[in-house]
Amino acid sequence: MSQHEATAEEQPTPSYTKKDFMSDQTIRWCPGCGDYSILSQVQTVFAELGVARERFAVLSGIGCSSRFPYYMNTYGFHTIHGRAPAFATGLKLARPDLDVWQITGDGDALSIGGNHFIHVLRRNVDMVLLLFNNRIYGLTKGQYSPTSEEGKKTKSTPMGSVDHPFEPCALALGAEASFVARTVDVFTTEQREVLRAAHEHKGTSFVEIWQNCNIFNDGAFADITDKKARAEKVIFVENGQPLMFGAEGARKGLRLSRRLELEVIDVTDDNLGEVLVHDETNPVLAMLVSRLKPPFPVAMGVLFRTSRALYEVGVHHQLELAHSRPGAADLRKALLGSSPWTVAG
Amino acid sequence: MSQHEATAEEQPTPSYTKKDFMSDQTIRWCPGCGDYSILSQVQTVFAELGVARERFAVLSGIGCSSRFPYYMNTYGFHTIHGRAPAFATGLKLARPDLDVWQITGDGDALSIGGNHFIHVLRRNVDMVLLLFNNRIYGLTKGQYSPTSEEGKKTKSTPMGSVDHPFEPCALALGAEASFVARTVDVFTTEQREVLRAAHEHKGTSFVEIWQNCNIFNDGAFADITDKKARAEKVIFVENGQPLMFGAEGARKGLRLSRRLELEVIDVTDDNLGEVLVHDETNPVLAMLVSRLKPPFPVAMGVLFRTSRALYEVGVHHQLELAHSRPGAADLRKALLGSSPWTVAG
Amino acid sequence: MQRPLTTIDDVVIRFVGDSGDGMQLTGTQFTNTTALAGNDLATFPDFPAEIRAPAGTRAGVSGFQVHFSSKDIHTPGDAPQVLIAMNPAALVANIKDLRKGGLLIVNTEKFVEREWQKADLQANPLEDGTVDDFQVVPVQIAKLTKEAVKDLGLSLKDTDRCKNFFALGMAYWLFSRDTAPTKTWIKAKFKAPFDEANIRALEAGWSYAETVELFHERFDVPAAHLPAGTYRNITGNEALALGLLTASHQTGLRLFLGAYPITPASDVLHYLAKFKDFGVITFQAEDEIAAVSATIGAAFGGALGVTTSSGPGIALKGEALGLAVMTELPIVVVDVQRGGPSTGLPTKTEQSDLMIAMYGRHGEAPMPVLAACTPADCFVAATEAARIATSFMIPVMLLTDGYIANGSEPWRVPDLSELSATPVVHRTEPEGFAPYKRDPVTLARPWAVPGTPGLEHRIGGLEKQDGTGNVSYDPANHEHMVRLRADKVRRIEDAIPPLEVFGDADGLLVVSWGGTYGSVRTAVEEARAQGLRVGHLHLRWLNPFPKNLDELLLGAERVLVCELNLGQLVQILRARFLVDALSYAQVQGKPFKVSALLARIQTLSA
Amino acid sequence: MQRPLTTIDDVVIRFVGDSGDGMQLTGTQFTNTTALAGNDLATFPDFPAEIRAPAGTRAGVSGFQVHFSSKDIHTPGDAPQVLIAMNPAALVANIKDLRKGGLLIVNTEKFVEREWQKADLQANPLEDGTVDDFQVVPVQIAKLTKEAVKDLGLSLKDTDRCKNFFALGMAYWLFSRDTAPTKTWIKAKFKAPFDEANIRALEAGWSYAETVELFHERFDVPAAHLPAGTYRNITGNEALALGLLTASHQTGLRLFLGAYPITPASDVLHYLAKFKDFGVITFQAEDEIAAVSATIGAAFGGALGVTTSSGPGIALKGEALGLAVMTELPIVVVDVQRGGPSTGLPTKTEQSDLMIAMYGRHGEAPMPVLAACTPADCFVAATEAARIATSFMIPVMLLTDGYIANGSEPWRVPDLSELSATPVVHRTEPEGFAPYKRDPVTLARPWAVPGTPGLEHRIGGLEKQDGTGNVSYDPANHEHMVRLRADKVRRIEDAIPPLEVFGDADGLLVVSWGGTYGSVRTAVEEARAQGLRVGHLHLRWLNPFPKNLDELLLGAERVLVCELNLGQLVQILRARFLVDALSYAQVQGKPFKVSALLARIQTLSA
Ligand SMILES: Cc1ncc(C[n+]2csc(CCOP(=O)(O)OP(=O)(O)O)c2C)c(N)n1
Ligand SMILES: Cc1ncc(C[n+]2csc(CCOP(=O)(O)OP(=O)(O)O)c2C)c(N)n1
Ligand code: SF4
Ligand code: SF4
Ligand SMILES: [Mg+2]
Ligand SMILES: [Mg+2]
Repeated sequence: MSQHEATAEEQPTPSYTKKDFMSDQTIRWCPGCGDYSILSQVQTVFAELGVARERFAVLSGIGCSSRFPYYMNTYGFHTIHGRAPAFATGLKLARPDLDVWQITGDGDALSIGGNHFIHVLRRNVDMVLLLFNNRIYGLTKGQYSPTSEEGKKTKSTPMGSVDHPFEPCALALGAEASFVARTVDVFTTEQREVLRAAHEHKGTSFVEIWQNCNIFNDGAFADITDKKARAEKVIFVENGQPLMFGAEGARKGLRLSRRLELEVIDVTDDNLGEVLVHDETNPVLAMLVSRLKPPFPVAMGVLFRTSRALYEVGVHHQLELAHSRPGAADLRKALLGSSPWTVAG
Repeated sequence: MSQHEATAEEQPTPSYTKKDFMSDQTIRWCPGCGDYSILSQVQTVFAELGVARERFAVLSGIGCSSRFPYYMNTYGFHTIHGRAPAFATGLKLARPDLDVWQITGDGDALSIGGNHFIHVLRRNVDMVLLLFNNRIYGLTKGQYSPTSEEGKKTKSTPMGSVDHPFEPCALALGAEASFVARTVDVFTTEQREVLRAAHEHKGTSFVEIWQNCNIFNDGAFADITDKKARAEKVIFVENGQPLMFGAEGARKGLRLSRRLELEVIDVTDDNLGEVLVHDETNPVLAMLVSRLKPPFPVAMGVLFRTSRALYEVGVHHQLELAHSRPGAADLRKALLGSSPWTVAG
Repeated sequence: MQRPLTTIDDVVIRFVGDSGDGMQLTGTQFTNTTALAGNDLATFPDFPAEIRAPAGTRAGVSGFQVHFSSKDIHTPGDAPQVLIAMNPAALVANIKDLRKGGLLIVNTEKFVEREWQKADLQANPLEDGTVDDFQVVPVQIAKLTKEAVKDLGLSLKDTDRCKNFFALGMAYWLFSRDTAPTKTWIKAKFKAPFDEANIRALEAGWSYAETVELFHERFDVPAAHLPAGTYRNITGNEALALGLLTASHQTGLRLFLGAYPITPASDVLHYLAKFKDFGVITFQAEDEIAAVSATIGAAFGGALGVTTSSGPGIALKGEALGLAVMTELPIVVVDVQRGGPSTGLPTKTEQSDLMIAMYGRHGEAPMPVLAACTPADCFVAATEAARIATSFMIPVMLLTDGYIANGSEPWRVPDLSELSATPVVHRTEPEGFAPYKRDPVTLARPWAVPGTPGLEHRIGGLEKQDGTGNVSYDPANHEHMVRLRADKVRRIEDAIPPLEVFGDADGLLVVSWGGTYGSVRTAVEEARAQGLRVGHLHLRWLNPFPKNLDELLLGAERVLVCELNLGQLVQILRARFLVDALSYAQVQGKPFKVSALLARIQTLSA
Repeated sequence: MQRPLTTIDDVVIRFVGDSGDGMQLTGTQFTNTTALAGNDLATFPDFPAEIRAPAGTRAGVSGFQVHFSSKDIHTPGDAPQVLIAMNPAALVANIKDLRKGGLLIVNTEKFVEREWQKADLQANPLEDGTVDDFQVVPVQIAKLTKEAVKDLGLSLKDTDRCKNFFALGMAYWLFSRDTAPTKTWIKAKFKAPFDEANIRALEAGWSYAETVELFHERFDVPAAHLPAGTYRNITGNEALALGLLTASHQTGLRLFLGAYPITPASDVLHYLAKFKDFGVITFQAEDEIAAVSATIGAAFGGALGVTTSSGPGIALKGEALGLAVMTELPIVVVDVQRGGPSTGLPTKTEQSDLMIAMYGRHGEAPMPVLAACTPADCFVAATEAARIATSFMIPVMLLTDGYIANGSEPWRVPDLSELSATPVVHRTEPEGFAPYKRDPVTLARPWAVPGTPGLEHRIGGLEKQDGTGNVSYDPANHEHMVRLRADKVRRIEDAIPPLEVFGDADGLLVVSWGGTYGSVRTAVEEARAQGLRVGHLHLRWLNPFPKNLDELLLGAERVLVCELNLGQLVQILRARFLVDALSYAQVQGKPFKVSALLARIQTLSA
């Protein structure tokens, strides 16, 4: 216990470059896969965080995305399908001094791993959870996933899927998440900002990253990644700022209707006051923006952030409290129990 | 396949009494357990539904609550811990003619069974899912559950739990539920109404029932079941009606603040118009009322209801479509595949 | 009136009543007092699956048996000499076990028509011949208790709740036990006026037995000759928890328990949750898969990871255990076995998980397996499991069962100085480090934990290249690794003691494993007392087997393997050693009777 | 110029290249054409775990081997006579398998420094002695293909994609195969101008081989003497899907598949998803536990429930399978085995799940287990599994493996009239109904499904009273039920055929199970051709064993059990029959080589 935790604060952190976080393993993703961009952003951001390299632990489940830890020159654990949040919880409980990141896919997190996903969020273990959502099972070669749109034709759904998909951010909000953000593989600057915010947040920081699988679901996000269309189709939310979007010259904003639904208005100087101002601490607003779909713009950025107790801190607080009581941690006493007796020799 | 489905509409349904739904098995719950009341309401409602007894299939997981099927004189299946939604999905897919009900506990549904719970909701299988929430593990003798309040002292949390609980209705809403309701074991009339509404709804009808475990978590809901306090502490939501509560003479209502939060106002004739009107099709409102906690009144009744495609209907529709195509279901052709050849004798 | 005091060696007493009658508490008090009196003892609590089955029914019967003796004993006893029955259901469910001529104390007020009916009886069992073979002592326990506490202002219900102490008082008188420890306990446990009420009921029971001529004699069971030392009474689950705590102390590692509640394993979680002052982390996970996964995660972080469960939960852990095998992380998996398959008989005991412990993982995923043999032995087995796990860097499976988990016996509490330190040091030296570079003797890989500068590396479930730990699809490496993992388990045979046979090694060798140790040992002792050439071989380690098992099995005239399953160990022994071992199998959710084992031994020796 | 046409009996050809080179497609086309030519054949596709490993690396090499013959053959062959290698990585990864003197066709343009380096090579393997022992035929495939399609306006990338058809064209010429079927297929599969481009590449390959003096001879492999009938080429996973579909037809039950994708089982889900017109329901569940649970739910509803998976998924299903055992519902569980433990070698084959199939459930939860032995045999095994499940009311475990699942062979398609109907009728008669009242012969309980008036009843995982099906904690009933469930499995021996030995039953008896059938049979045939006294005993049923297994094992001089694991079946046989069976075990993620088996047989026969 003490051997590691004690060292947490000892040395000043060396300054890193992105390269320090690149491992010697050959990358095995398909050429053109969106995962490359995310890897690059994460490596870049890790170098900036001021955390000693050995403090990072990157965990994952199974899937193309879950190969991620192999490519990071940190401690890494490629676990089993869907269970990484539980591995991460155990690790963080045992070692609160570590900087824990979990990488997962839409199948890994939301199909087989749904239960661990919602539980880590509700417990609010301090870690970052990056979900690479390509709306498909990549590694098993192209079955639909719980985020695939209805009607999707895949190997396992030749006539189209009839499953209604999850909205990952909405599910996270329902599961008590304290930090919910969304970004896109190719929005590199915005992505890095979101990653920094996620790291800064105390609690389980959930980040959904839309990721193109150019082999089995190519172009799933082409609509919004297209540079020209982006301004009309994406709204980058910012705390305290009005919810506005639109290409140059065409300012648009979101307003709350009387039926408590969002509606798009053309913003003029007169009605600017009607435009909703993003409040990242408001769960209702977060739910509303997370569920925006075309013809509305889709929301990107930090959708929700709230401060609440950390699981591992609560656990360790009890340990310390118990330890501080008089007569604590007396093994002999524990072994003897409440009513020992003595037999003379 | 056809042998059973064909008979679904054959005979007129006999008229039943509650007794027809009581099985011959001795009930094994503790005297005073809230489960008795729920059993009684369900038996009463089953007798009214106009469904032939043999069409009912009642499934459950493991827990005190999950003993329920044994006491119902219908088809019943006491499965394994947490997995009942999956059993029910398989049954309903194979036999859409059945009237499927699932009974579960807060541990069964939200701890080990969380994944199946969220998936059945998103798929929207047509069935009723009753969650007996006693905020404790009854059958294993009193550990805290995912709905236990923070700080709860139980056998497994002698210094109090540090887990932040789920709000089951909020989780269900985040998981795309199409029907979300809440009631209490001892609110017998209201409970029966909710049960009827749940049965009537097409889709997975999720009903959270607050249930007293008088052995391991006695009085968890005493605050609101207390007859005198009830009017002040409970708000019975009704579609199209203003969200109002309060003991006689003290009319109170809920209003939406500018920060998009609910606030209580004393209702006068002047400000009646400011009181929110419940709209059960509005997910934002549902989320808001489902999360109400003291000092606010807690919300009971049908919080949310929306109409969306049924999973088993979608599946069977594809089967029929495929079957109706020329040359369909030709086994010989299927066996031969696309390039057979013949060897002469 | 003074009744004669007969000294006897050995008593088995059983308290039975409704789940609501407090029989577990009564039994526990009787046990503790008896332990303080210096007897050797063994207990067997037996309770229904329901929390509270309908009062008065057979399904609701709860019992607690105590065997105490001035000799060294190994089981809670086959058949009680004394049965205290609080209602008709309890009587009929237990009477067949009472020895002919045994003492039967009944709470007469419950032997009325309404009550027999609840027990599915047509007549009063006190009157229909059921109890003819026994010395029946009818006592109006309820009425007498009521009188004892009448001026304390208790409700009827609360008054009724005191009657188990009245029964306990009678039992104390009968066996000349001191009431003081129980009184002290009552005072600490109950608030006024319930403390006073219970004490009065206890004394009333004692006095009643003393005064009224119910019993013709009184008994004294002198203290046993236990080795000197400080003792406590301990259940298997308590011993297991303390063993794990001690292992954490010995290794210097933080103890991490990942568990999901399940009968009969939950108490280990409950006990360990109390040791927060030792830095013990107990994580009540969302399910068993999360429990084992978190445990492996904690082990990756350098903790002593333990996960506890029972049958259905163990089945769920199989996939994750494969990962622990592949990543060679040291964890301890405890299976407190119960009656299966499926939900089965959740509160009953069984030994039917040996095969899943050995083979319940896909692929070639061998794990060391050991089993505890008595309640107190759970302590030793837990420290042993942790020692092997950490010194070989391997996940270890430890089997106990409902019988020893809930049963108790006196335990000589070891001095801290007796607990050898086996400190575990995580690797810190970057020079020459490779994640799968091994110790030449144990084949252990280095335990390099996150946070250590210069040892950054990545592990996972894909096949590993030996040495580097890199992912490898090379066919020859795969064969090498599969055989290496098997070899690592085999090498544990060098770290465990050889087997010893009790009695004759060359006659009928009776083999046992796990919780059946006590009954088998007693049966073999009795057989040997009858002059039969019989030996007892008890296996703690089931994978690997100790080195000398081979010669012991082949040296015996005949081998009989006794198990509470359909014959699992016997199959493994036959396969491994090609020995024509016989199987004595029983699957009834309860321990062997010594008499039944003895009969079988006699037949085979004839 | 006309080259001599040599008639030969037997060819093994292997196409190897980068994952992006279309080798699987090329192999499949060659196979189909060869099948139409009337040869017996067997194929072995072998692909990397990555979707697209970095181009040109060894990790990205994909291969497809076809063995075709005018004789009856059982395996895809140990060593190819012809290897077509599209790049250096593919060449070096495969060259060691090519027979001495074999034909090596290489795509020369890839043999440049940049490409060797990607394959971790220091020199050009065409020049450093690597290929000295072979007949090397260097072809500028890329350039020639480019010329063939140049006026079609294809991009460079698209042009490059046609080059596998050029290679295929050469192979067709070499073995005198008809190009017409592939052209038809190309037309159906590709849109313009890609159809034309591929056809041109194909023809260019053929013409190039015909025109340029690359090859000294051409080969003809005459049609095999297959029994009359209509044939198709079929993989194991296709045959399995069709077998299940046929079982649904035979029993008159709706087919329900609950599955979660996993390599190499996913294709069964993909194939069955296409049979919606037959009313087949395929449910892609959220995980394997939901998949098996939904399957049991569907069986409760009266459907033919099937769940398919591979190792990690099978491990997850254990708990639910215990419930299927307890509730005696008929489902079929298919394990398409892959390399373990943990994530292991997911695209490679292995037979290491026999033990988990037998014992991977807590408690005494026996299940019948059978294994398919060739790709086409998956059809038979699936119908057999369904027949036993529904007639005995029991969950059945069917094992296949990655090797036969992806491999293919010609299959004589049965006439519908050959498929005996075995209709299953659910119980409807309320008179005398009890949920656990049994058929005296099979011990099957009645299948009474919801919706049937008068048969309302409840089932579950707690121990059942025999007959009534009520929950029962009675010890004697538990023992009865545990033994009854074991007995039910045993009685299946009356419903399965006795075993037959191929060859000498009294010499060295070589035992196999599952997908190793072909290699073992071939090795035994070769050994017998060499005059050795050897027999082959192949087991389809692993639980229960056919009745005559006992006498066959004891009648043999020596028993050798060959398995792709560390020796799992051999353990079971030793335990059951106390026979000193030897084990020949290999765990390399690939099938046995016939030559290695033969060597072992020779040693043992010496
Ligand atoms: C227990 C188990 N079941 C199934 C699989 C097969 N499997 C591996 S990854 C995967 C899904 C991958 O999808 P996703 O999580 O979206 O990741 P992606 O490959 O798209 O990044 C599946 C089904 C497995 N490895 N383990
Ligand atoms: C796989 C598995 N794990 C654990 C258990 C033990 N178990 C049975 S019920 C239960 C929880 C019960 O709590 P809840 O669902 O809230 O039901 P309640 O008894 O409160 O009605 C647990 C942990 C089990 N039966 N199976
Ligand atoms: S299959 Fe898709 S997700 Fe996987 S590596 Fe290739 S492009 Fe990326
Ligand atoms: S333990 Fe609680 S929930 Fe269970 S039967 Fe008793 S009162 Fe009801
Ligand atoms: Mg994905
Ligand atoms: Mg509960």
